[in-house]
Amino acid sequence: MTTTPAPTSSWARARHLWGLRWRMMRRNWSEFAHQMRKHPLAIIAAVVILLYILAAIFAPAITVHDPTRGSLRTRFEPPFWMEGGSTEFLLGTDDQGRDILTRIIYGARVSLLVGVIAVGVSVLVGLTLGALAGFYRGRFDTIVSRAADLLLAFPFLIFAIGVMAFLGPGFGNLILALTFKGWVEFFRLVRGEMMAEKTKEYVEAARVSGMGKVAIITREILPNIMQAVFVLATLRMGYMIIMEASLSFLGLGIQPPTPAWGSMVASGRDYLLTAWWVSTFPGLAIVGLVLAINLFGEGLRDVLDPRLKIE
Amino acid sequence: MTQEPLLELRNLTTVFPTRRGEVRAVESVNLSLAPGEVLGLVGESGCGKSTVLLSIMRLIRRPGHIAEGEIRFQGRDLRALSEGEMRRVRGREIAMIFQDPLSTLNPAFRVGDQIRESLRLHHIVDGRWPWPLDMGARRREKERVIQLMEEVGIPSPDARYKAYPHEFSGGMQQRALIAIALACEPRLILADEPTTALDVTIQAQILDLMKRINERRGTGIILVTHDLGVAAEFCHRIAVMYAGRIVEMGSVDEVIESPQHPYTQGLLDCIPRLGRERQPLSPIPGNVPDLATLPPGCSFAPRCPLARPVCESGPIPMVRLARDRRSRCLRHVDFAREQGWTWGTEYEISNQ
Amino acid sequence: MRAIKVLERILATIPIMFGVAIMVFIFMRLTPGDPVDIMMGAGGAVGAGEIEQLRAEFHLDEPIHIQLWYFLRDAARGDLGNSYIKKRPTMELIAERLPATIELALGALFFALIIAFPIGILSAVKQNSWLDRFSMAGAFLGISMPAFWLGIVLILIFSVKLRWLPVQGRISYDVNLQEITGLYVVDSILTRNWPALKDALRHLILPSIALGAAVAAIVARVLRSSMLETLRADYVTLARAKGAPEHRVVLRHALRNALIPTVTVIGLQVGVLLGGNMIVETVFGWPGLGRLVVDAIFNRDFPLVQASVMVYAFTFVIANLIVDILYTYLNPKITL
Amino acid sequence: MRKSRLALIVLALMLAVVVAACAQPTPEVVKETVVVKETVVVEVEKVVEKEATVVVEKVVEKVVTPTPEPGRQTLIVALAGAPVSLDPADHRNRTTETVIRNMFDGLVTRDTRSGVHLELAESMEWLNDTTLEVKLRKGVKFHDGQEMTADDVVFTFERIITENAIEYPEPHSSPRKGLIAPLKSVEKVDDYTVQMFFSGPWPVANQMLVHQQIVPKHYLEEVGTKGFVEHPIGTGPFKFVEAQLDDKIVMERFDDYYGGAPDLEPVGPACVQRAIFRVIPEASTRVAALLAGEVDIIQDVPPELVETLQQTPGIVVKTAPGTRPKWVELNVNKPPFDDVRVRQALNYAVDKDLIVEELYGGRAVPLPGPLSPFNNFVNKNLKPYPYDPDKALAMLAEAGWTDSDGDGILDKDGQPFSFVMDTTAPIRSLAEAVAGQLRDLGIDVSVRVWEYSVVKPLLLNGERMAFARDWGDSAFDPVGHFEAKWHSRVEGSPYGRGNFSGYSNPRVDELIKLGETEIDREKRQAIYDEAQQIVYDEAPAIFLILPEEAEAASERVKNWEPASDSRINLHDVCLE
Repeated sequence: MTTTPAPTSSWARARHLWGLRWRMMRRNWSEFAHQMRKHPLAIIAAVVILLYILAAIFAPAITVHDPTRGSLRTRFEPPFWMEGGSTEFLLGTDDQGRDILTRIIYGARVSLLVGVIAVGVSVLVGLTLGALAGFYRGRFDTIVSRAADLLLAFPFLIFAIGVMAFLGPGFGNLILALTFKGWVEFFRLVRGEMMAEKTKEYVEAARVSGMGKVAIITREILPNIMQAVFVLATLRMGYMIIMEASLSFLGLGIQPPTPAWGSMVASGRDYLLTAWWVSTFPGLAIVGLVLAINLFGEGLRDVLDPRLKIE
Repeated sequence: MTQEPLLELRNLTTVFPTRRGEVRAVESVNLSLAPGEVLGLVGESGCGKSTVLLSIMRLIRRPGHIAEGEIRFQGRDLRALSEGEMRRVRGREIAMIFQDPLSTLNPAFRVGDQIRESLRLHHIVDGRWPWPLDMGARRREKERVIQLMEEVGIPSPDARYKAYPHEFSGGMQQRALIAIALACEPRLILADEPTTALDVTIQAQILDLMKRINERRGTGIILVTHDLGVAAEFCHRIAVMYAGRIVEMGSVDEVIESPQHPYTQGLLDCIPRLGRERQPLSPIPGNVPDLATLPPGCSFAPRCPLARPVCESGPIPMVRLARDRRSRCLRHVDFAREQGWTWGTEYEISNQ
Repeated sequence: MRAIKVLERILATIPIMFGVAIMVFIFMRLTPGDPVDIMMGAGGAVGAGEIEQLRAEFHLDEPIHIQLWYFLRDAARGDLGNSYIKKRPTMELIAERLPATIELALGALFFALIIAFPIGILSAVKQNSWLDRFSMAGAFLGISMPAFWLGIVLILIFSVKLRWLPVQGRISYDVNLQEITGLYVVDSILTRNWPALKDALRHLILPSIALGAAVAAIVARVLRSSMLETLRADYVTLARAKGAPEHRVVLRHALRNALIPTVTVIGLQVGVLLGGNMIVETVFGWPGLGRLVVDAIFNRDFPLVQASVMVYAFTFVIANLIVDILYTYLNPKITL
Repeated sequence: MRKSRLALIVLALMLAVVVAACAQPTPEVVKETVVVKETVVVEVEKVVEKEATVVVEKVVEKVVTPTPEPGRQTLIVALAGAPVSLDPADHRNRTTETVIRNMFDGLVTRDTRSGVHLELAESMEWLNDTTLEVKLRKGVKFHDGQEMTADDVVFTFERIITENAIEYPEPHSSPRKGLIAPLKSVEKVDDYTVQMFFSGPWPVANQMLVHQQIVPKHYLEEVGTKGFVEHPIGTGPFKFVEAQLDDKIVMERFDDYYGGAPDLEPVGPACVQRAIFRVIPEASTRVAALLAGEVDIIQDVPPELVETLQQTPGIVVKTAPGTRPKWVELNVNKPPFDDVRVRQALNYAVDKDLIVEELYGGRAVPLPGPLSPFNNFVNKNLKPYPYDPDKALAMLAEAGWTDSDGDGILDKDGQPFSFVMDTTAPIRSLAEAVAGQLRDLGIDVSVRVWEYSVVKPLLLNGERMAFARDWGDSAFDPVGHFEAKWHSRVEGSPYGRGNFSGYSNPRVDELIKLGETEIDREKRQAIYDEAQQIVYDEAPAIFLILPEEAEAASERVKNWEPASDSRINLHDVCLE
């Protein structure tokens, strides 16, 4: 990149650099697609994830039942393959006679939404702070890093539970509780990368070409870090979903009647002896999704992050 | 040859199956080493020198394996030994010295203990008592270790005994490795580029340390190196390897003074030597061929100044030009044919 | 020399703990709802005079920074206030529950390591064998499974269906055991109360698995990858060349070095163990700290939550400290 | 590596030493006592017991635990909740009372239904409308051997009615004050006679006195409340051994027990040697523990499991008419519930029979109104609100609630009809069922589960909309119940202490006051009939159902009856 003759005006230079990276990115993409083919499991996982997403979006079209309404008359219907079960309720019904499959499908909305938003916000915060801290260092860096260290002194779930306890249940609070500590990983990753990249030639080049600091960060460095961030984000997603489920399981997450996998499992606990299916299937849904996400993440990492910055 | 050779390789062949087909890293190598002899195995990196050594130790990592050939050590075929028996040979009778001392010493253990381990493994200092009652044996072992460290020239061994590898300098590390090799007073030492990682002055020290060992104990040594110079000043005989094959073999003086094989010639041209100052150094054009896709004929042909189309045609036999002087070049084959020499082994033409 | 480094490291944790304390305090005070109301809710009808008294009792009538000062001062003394609901010193309550939690955590850790080490080592030695693939798939599953669900499934299978293991609790309701350390397994051994030991172990199995599974998975993966590295290292070849038998090569030369990264990861997993125990203790009705906290949260029993969260954080910090120290002994190159 | 190995060996050695140190296993001793217990007759039995206990003590000082005693000696009861205290004066909680009443006796006690019988009192007689003279049984011993006298009784009641009489952990008044509000003072006449002075006539004195247990003056004065709750002492059939309130309470038979209420057979010391209460909040776990034979009796069998248990061999399920009527209180001071039509509509909208059938497997009855149908003063003319969704819709429409925008949710001038129904974990299922039925009607209801202690203050402050729970009337009398739920709230008094709907009706208040002091049964009935009628019509709550108290035990448990007030009296219970 630095071998290419430097155009005269600084902006020409900048545009030139852009062009270069754009080409690079396009190449990367085709290369990426090619690489990905070497990880069939990751592909399958991606498909599974897609299925979950579609199910969540088109839930009403998929199922005839209402996730929040059921008749006490159809209480504890077993899954269809057991005697007494009917194909009307494929996976049986819960203590309120609600169709479990339906609730699982709608529950996907909560889990996916929480997962995506929580991770999204975490990335946003972590990226910004990390980039600034890593680039400018100084007092700002020290302060934020200290804060991060402090947060790391709490086990994640305990922290989240604590926050939920204080804020009370609810979707927004859930996101807050999860991101409150979630951003730290991204902060540390970005900060570290930032300090590493900062010294590379192309940054020097951009600097001599008279680019502003912000421009350098956003246009020059970040694009080179994004891959790692993206991988980490995917890997964290599964974790976040499990955390949300755990909180809901403890009754600190989404409140009834809104179907959330965690609380569904919890509500089934009282009926383990009589109706095992109530808490079994929602849990299965969690495992399926998280497994898929993790598999996909692993695949991504092998392809995008060969240096294995992320462990 | 009066006495029975210490080590004898009979068309040893080691292969590594890979995605791109079978790589024959060592191709029907014939070698013999007399007791107390120092043989230099010379060639560019990647020509299979180290593989020969690992094959002798039977330490080729799966899925690589020794395809055929014999490894006769003091009369018995090592390939026939069980893993257990082989273990008793390793370190005890044949020891090995590796190229990069730092990565070869275990970073987690004290140097002294690492030397001592060889002693323990082969019950050199015999302490029949079970742990923790074997105090006596351990004390004697430790004494022996310190003695060894002195012998290889590690200063203040008592202090260094407790040190960790990363606290040693490169030279010291290599000396420690040698101490490990010497621990059980083996009959044969396989040295894989022992000096490459070291700077010149240390190189010299290490080399004559090994020389002394060789002289004092009559330990046979196979020295693998890519540096003809090193080989020249240190070895009795030299075998030049190229692409898994031995292309020339003979006593140091003969090989250095009158190299027969063009490859050897080429190697010699790369190093500055006294009396030839006026000649410019000429590197060998091209580079080592991919072992997976070797040409049918002489594998050096593509780079050979004297190459003729025929060279590519078919396998080249080894020609025994004189007693203990061999070369693998079509030119010599023709010469031998003219002389009406007879075929020795399948691959060898000679005049008895 | 090393001792000094260790000491430094220990001292370094003090500011963190301090920060933790302040953080917890701030959270507590941000919380909506008047503690006294809640206490009254628990207590029942009271005179108005009492409320004032309580405000004073909890310094609720003083400005925030004064409250912080009181809080830190008392915390330093190990006094984290009285539980609103249970009307007893929080530290007492926590002390009662801590052994149970520790026992569970240790049980889980034990399980995790018992599983992870053989698997990690074997699947590295026999890379790409069916065993390797199988156990790595298992590890993946372990990572993707929420502890609470695993726990419930285990209960369904082993307790409800097969009736092999108890559904919940630390020890059967009809076994009585002389408590000494509070760790039932230890106590029953100390008192040679074999039936109790058997019973305590039976109770410990399922929760340990539920809590340890994820840890086992992660540790196994890390151990495997680092074993793969060390097994390729030159010093392993040297060990072989020395004539060391294979088991020695693997278990001493390779493993010893593979342990270094693994231990770090295990240290990080302590967090998972601590966090997870809230869930698992709830699922298995394990009378430990985790359950205490959860109850306290629903009771808005602030002093108790506050104290417990701090205890958790401290435990976590200390655990990591221990790991760091252990690490330096494992890896001669590092001195903290 | 070697270091660690060494350490390990050392550790092992140490362990071995320790183990060796505390040798002396005890099983055979215990076996002995078993044999004896089986063969010997009562008189001798006591002696043997003493031996047994001695053995135990020896064992303890040797730091060796006795191997688990055979079940026949130990009775284990699984409670649904944890007691909050072991101080009879410092709680307002049924489970707590259940535990306490096995260690403490009151002046009077109640059988498994609603009959009141003399316990510590030999006789009780009204000298006039407001003075009750109690003659105490002689020779009743506290667990420490001291005899119970008038001083203890006086002390007990003064401790309850005096402000801030309880000093630990911080000074406060007894929460049980409200249960005996009219009591003005207590005076000792002689060692075995006390007189209680009430503010006015108090017809329910007997029923209410059941809920007050006598504590030892000398002991409390000696150790204080702290010491007392750590090791309580009473006159009850069992004496305290050890306790961790949220886990277990261990009690041992009190051999010098005077025998309990003479007209409740059997009289004499308790039958079992040891009684243990275990706290198992999760219903399914309680049942599992019973099935596994870990416990002998379990409280609160969840309705959906009663069937299963009844079919299980070796398990006995018994039920008693409940005393915990359940309803959803509606905040009458906030729209939309400030409109009586809406409140009535909701009553029509809930299908109680369906709930009884499906949720409680028929083991419940619909509430005819604010009082349990088993209450001694229930209004016989009241019938439960019938299930009539159409009528409900009509009434709602009348009140202005219609689904004008056709989104399936009723609305009134733009506002959708939606609210949060608060409840507590034990009846989440019921609350969700009700919510579900209201949703079918077009009301957007979501359920939020709270811890009672947290939500209670919010409710009393009228900050919430609706609350589903129950309120016990274990006295089978409106008093202790009616004034708590339907009397306007009077801060710091028992009146309206549980009035979560903010309901206030002067006439009802007046009637409640009248009822408390009316002695003539007929008049009293009339008073309460009117009061119930009013509350019924104004419907400050959705009156739901009254479930039976279902308890289960293993067959080995003999002479056990679940009590309506859900108290478990272990005095009579035997194991075989």
